[in-house]
Amino acid sequence: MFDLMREALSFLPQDLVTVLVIISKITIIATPILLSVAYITLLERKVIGYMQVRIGPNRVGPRGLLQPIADGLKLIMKETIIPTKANRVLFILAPVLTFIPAITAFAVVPFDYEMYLSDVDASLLFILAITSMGVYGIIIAGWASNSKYAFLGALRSAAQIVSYEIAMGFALVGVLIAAGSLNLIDIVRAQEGSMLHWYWIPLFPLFVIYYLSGVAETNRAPFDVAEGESEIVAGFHVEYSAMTFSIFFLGEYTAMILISLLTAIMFMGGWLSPFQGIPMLEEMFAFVPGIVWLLAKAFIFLFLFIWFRATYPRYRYDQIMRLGWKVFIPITIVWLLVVGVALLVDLGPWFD
Amino acid sequence: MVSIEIDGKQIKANDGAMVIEAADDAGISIPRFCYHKKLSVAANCRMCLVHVEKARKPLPACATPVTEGMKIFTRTPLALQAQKGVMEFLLINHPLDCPICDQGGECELQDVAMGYGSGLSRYCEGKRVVEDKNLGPLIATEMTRCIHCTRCVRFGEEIAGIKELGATGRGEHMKIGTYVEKTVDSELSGNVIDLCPVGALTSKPFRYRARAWEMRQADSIAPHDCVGSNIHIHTKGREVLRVVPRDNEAVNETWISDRDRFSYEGIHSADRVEKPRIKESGRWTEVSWEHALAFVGDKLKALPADKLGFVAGPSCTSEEYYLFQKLARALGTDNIDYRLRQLDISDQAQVAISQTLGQTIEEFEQNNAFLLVGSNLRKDQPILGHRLRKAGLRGASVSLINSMDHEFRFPVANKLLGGAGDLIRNLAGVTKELLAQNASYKRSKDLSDVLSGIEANDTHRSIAKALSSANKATVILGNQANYHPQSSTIRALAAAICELSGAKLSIVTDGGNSVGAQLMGVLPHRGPGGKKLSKTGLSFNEMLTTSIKGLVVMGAELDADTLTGSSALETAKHAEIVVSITPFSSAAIEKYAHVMLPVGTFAETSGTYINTEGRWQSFEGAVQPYAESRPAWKVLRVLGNVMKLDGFDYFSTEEVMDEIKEHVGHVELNNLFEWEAPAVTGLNGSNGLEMIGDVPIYSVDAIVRRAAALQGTTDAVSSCVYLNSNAASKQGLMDSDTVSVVHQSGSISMTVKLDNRVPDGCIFLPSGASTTDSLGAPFGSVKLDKLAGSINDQGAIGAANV
Amino acid sequence: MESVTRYVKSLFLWELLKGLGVTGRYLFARKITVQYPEEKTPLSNRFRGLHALRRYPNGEERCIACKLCEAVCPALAITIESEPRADGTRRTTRYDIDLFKCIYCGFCEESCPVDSIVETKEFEYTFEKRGENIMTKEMLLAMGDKYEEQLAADRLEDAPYR
Amino acid sequence: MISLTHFLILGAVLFCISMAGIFLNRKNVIIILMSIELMLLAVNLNFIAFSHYLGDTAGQVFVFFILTVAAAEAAIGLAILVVVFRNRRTINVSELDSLKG
Amino acid sequence: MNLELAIFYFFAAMLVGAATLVVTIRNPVHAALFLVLAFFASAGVWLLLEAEFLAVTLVLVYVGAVMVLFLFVVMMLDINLVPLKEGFARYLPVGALVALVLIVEIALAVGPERFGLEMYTDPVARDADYSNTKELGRVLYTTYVYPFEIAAVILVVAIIAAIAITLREKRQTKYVQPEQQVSVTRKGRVRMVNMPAEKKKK
Repeated sequence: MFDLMREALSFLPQDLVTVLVIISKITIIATPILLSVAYITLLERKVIGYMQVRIGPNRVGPRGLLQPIADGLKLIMKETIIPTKANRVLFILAPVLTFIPAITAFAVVPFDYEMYLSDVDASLLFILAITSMGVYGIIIAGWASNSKYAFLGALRSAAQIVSYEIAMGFALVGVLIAAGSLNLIDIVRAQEGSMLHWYWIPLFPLFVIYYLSGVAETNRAPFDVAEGESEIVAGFHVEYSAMTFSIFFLGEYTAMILISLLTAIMFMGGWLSPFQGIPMLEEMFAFVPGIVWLLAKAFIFLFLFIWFRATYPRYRYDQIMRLGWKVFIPITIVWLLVVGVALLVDLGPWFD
Repeated sequence: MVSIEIDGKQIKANDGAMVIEAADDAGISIPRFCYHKKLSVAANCRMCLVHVEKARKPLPACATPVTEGMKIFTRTPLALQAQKGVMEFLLINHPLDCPICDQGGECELQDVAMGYGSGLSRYCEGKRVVEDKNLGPLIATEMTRCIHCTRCVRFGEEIAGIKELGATGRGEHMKIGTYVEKTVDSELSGNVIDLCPVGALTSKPFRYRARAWEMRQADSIAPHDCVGSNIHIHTKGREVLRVVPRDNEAVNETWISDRDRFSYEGIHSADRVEKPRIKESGRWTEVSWEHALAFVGDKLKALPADKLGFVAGPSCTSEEYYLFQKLARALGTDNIDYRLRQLDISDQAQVAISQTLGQTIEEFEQNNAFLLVGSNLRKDQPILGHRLRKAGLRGASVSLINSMDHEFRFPVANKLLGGAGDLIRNLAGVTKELLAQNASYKRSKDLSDVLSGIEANDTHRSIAKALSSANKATVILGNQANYHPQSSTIRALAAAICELSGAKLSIVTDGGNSVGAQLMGVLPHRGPGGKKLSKTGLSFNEMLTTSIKGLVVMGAELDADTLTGSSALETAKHAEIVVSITPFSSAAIEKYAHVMLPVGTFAETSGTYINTEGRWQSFEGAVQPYAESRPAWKVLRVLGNVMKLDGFDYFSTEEVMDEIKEHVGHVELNNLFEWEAPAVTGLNGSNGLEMIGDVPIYSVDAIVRRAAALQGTTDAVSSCVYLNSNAASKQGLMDSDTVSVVHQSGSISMTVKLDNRVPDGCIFLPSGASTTDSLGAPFGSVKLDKLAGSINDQGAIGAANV
Repeated sequence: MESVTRYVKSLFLWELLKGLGVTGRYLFARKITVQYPEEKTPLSNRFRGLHALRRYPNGEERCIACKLCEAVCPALAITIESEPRADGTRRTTRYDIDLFKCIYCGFCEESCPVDSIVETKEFEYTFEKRGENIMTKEMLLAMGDKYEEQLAADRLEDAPYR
Repeated sequence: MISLTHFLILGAVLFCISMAGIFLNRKNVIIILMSIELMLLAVNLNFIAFSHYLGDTAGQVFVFFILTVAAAEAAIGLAILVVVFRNRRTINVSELDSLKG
Repeated sequence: MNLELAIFYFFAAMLVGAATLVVTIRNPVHAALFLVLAFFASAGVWLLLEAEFLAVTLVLVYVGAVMVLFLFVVMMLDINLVPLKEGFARYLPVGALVALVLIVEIALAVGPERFGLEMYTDPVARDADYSNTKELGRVLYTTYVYPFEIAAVILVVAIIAAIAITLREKRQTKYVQPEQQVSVTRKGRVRMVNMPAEKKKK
């Protein structure tokens, strides 16, 4: 497809064509993400509604299907209120800073064997670095709003994100030890074989910790003290409205998608079919493109995000910090040793 | 004293006391309906049944005298069962219309039923229905609710003295009512509203206005007569809704007069002034207080002090009087007076600092002999009238020297009637008789000269005997005596009688605070506390004849609150500025005044009244002053500030009172004075008709005149010419004829009414109404001319009832 | 043994999984939401909605200005002024209910000796201007006239239990 | 083509700016700390540039160590700063004249 | 001018501009944010020098952690900014002079005559499967393993020191141990005792 495009545009300078191709690839990745963000909000409301024995939004469009569009329209049409004493530039900049890292990380996410924007050698590191940028949006938002609640929320959120980044990084170190590569594509390849070859079995504690740290990183329930409405109203985005608010929203949900995808890639075999290695079924499902498997796996994790929110009450802030520092980090360190030993003894079927 | 035991509590009770009295004293409550401490025992409701040891049946506590060692139980099953049974019987015929009953919420039947009744009635037959009676404009009836306690009947017999209400029929068919279609006219009639334990008798003006629980209660003092009855004012929001008596054994016991009870209606009359007004070229405009006070201040300051006059009515508070005279004297004038209805004040230098009852009201009741001079005590001071009646019923000898045959509801020993001249002649006769008996009297020479032409008759002798033989006697000078054109003579003679007989001299004055006015120095010749002044200013009557340029009138309407209405108006007309400090406006005020400063009535201000026995009674305002009116003392205080006069920085009436106490606190009241030998002359009057004037009970002041319900009673005398049938036939007049009344200063046409209380040769013309003010002072000879076009000439309508 | 089970349970987040199980089960439970404007739940005949003043069948207003409702009202929402009417009966000249103050406790209805002030089943109302929150006597009587049939039926139905 | 000189000049300019920054903000400890970070960055730039052009990874290893030590320095510097502020309510260098803790 | 040079100039300009603002801007929060930008720009420059691992590490460590710490401190401390900015104009000439002298000195030292294009040939192009990370890792864990360990020790010491310095003496909050909290059972809290009923004393 992109080769066709290159040929068609061959009259243009080579560099320009490269840029154009990259831009079109970005569009192809970004557009579905943004759209799915809209519908994840609907999904979330519906699922939480169902879990609370109610129906959820059902007024706009058939079964409420147009609800996200209505919400989006509303948010676009509303006035963006900038508090008088706020720092205008940073106030506007903050939501952008939350959204951009989340979407930038998709640059290195592989969707299938040959389906990715760029094949960076240290893509795992890249993702870690880029996602760590998301905290700036929150800190700046809290500071620029010039509001006590926003500031408190920002501080909570920043401390939480920085803490959980460590546990998350350690969990990824486990993956990179197991796969022997920082490249996401190589990591998926290293899990080939069957469902039993996926890393969720040998790295089970790291898998759980990575996912939970991801939940904490995205400030989702039950780790959403940053916006704990019962204490600090809405946390760092109290003062935000309309478009600026919706970009925060976009950032949060994009980060959710990213975490789900990465979990699927690193621990659940990415685009690999779950029926790989099972004689009959493997052939039966061979026609299914890898991206479908990846998205299906990611969807499960996305659903878990929502499920958690519907189930658990919010952690107290000190409990969150305790969980991160005193539970997750020690466990990951211990398991890194376990993985190292397993690697030394060539424990099959994963490390042989 | 006997010792008894009630519910296990040892109690000492007076001999002959009833069980219920002993229980009340001990604070043990026994339910009752018919029993009332001021009324006789009827024992017909049976609610107070109690269990007495060794008695086989429960006994009524109100009719069982205590005996030594008696043991009474109010809470035994027997007593409770009896009470419950009585309650059920009482409720058999009582309608369950509490929701529409005005008594609801303050009903004794409700309370007792809650406390002692059962929740269930076994009675399921039809209830009795009784027709309502029309008892006049004051009392509303709902006779179906009556439980036949007969308190109202006994009140009429025992307190009011008129058996207006009574029970007819027996048992189921017993009904309370007037025997014939009659209204209840006693001046104390309103008390049956309080007495009635149920909602059978309720207040008509208050009807359906509010519930007991909605109203706030404020303690106050009634301002309409010199007794100073203690009252509760009940208010809701900024509105006075009713007035009820406040118990004070020393003053009004548990009663108040209808005038005190229903005058509150006047407070909310349509005549109330909302904002200060100024008349500019004949048109009234409402202005701000600042503007009005500055205007008044400038005008008064610009006038020479001797051209200023300050006039107050007799019902202002002491604080107002004090500030009023302080203002006048700060402006350099002593032209200040409150005696708007007194024609003869020639003895003002000699009379006592303050004219009072000369004794307490309770002592007044204890006298054995009374001589009433020119007093319709029952109507003028109803509470004193009640005390007098109590004395009269007890056997005291009461003699009257009156101009009209006022009715007293007890046996009167001696009665002398006649016009103004006859009054003095009769008084002189009594004096002469007493003088004859007491030759050693130190001033007998002064008197015998004056009384040389007087002959004492049998009645005089009888009165003199009663006075001198009684160990406690009182000579009472009433309103008519005070208004009399030769009242100084009356005062001198009365003082002489008192000195001769050892009786006390009582001068009952009009208005609520005459005593206060005198003590505060609202007089041209005396300052606060009776302080002698170096220079005597002009009295009110003198002001009328001098050209006064600036007149300040407080709490009075010059047309109706004076006896010489027309000349007062004439004087006011020639003044450059007339300031009226008044709650109300009227056609007359609009005509004579230039500035109206709206002030609060007695319910809207705090202050102090000093009653006729010299009792200082302070009270707080019950409601906010109407609209933008202000309490008068504040107006005077700010007026003082506006004129930059010293010593007007008060924050409350208490502060004013503290200052008053400094000046007045030491004064001892004593009515007797060093009288000058009176001139008993000019007694023969004219050959023709003589005019008698008096202020009727419901015309005494501006508030009462505006109280609608009171004006609908029979006591609210309409402006007619009253004369007895004898005199009428002599003049060739019949009832309802229209005549022209020709008097000193003018003539008016009026309807004739026959009234046999008016003595021969006299006509009675009520004062205090704007219709009669053009005639001048209501004394002296008068001429009646029958006018054509009288109703009787046309023969259309028969005689109106008298 | 027990501590071992507890340790294992906490290691595998047993309680948390149980929680997920609960919500997961409810995901498939039958939903009980009522589609409000289209569907309505049945209202009790004791429902306490907007107020009304009732009349007798002959058209005479029931209210006799006894002011019991005013006295019993815990929110002081009722203001009554009364006067004798021309025919001498006790009537209100003003009967205001401030719906901002009213807490719909139904005490007024309970205290009314003549079943005059009642609460209808009307609960869908709005105010757009200041002052609309005050229900005057006319409005209350109009409400009563409008819903009289329903009100009478409700009272009749509830009568045995009063 | 980018030469080594480009990078060296860039590093030099960066170093001078941070040097000037320390002079300009001599009262504000925080900005001084930041200037030091910038200085280290300039040094690192040179290291990497030389490493690249000489084809020797040793330069990058050094950068790695510098990063590590700089992070430690920042952490301790800020910790001290916080404690100083907590005790003295100021971070003005000219006011930090007490030797007593 | 090719793309690479353009990118270099872009990042270089960004770096210099951001650095200048860091030292001149009034608000320390803004200064910290511009420092972040400077780190970003230098990471870009480092990428041009094919030091991918270090570039990403720079972002990860400095942008993701150290600067957050800076921001935290700047925001949390209730600093009165006015006195801190005093004398900025006074120091400006000195600072500029020092910077100028320094730059002249450096220019004399590292001029193109010594470090020019001619002196250094272009670095050899790497193989397609060359991994900067792998290479760096190899060197670190072999030749420089002792310095690496020492660096790690320094970091640990720094962490402990930072915590020790800022730790307040007393803990006022009454902290609940969640694991103890959740393991509470009825048995541990309630003791059932069997007692005879008390007889009322006469």
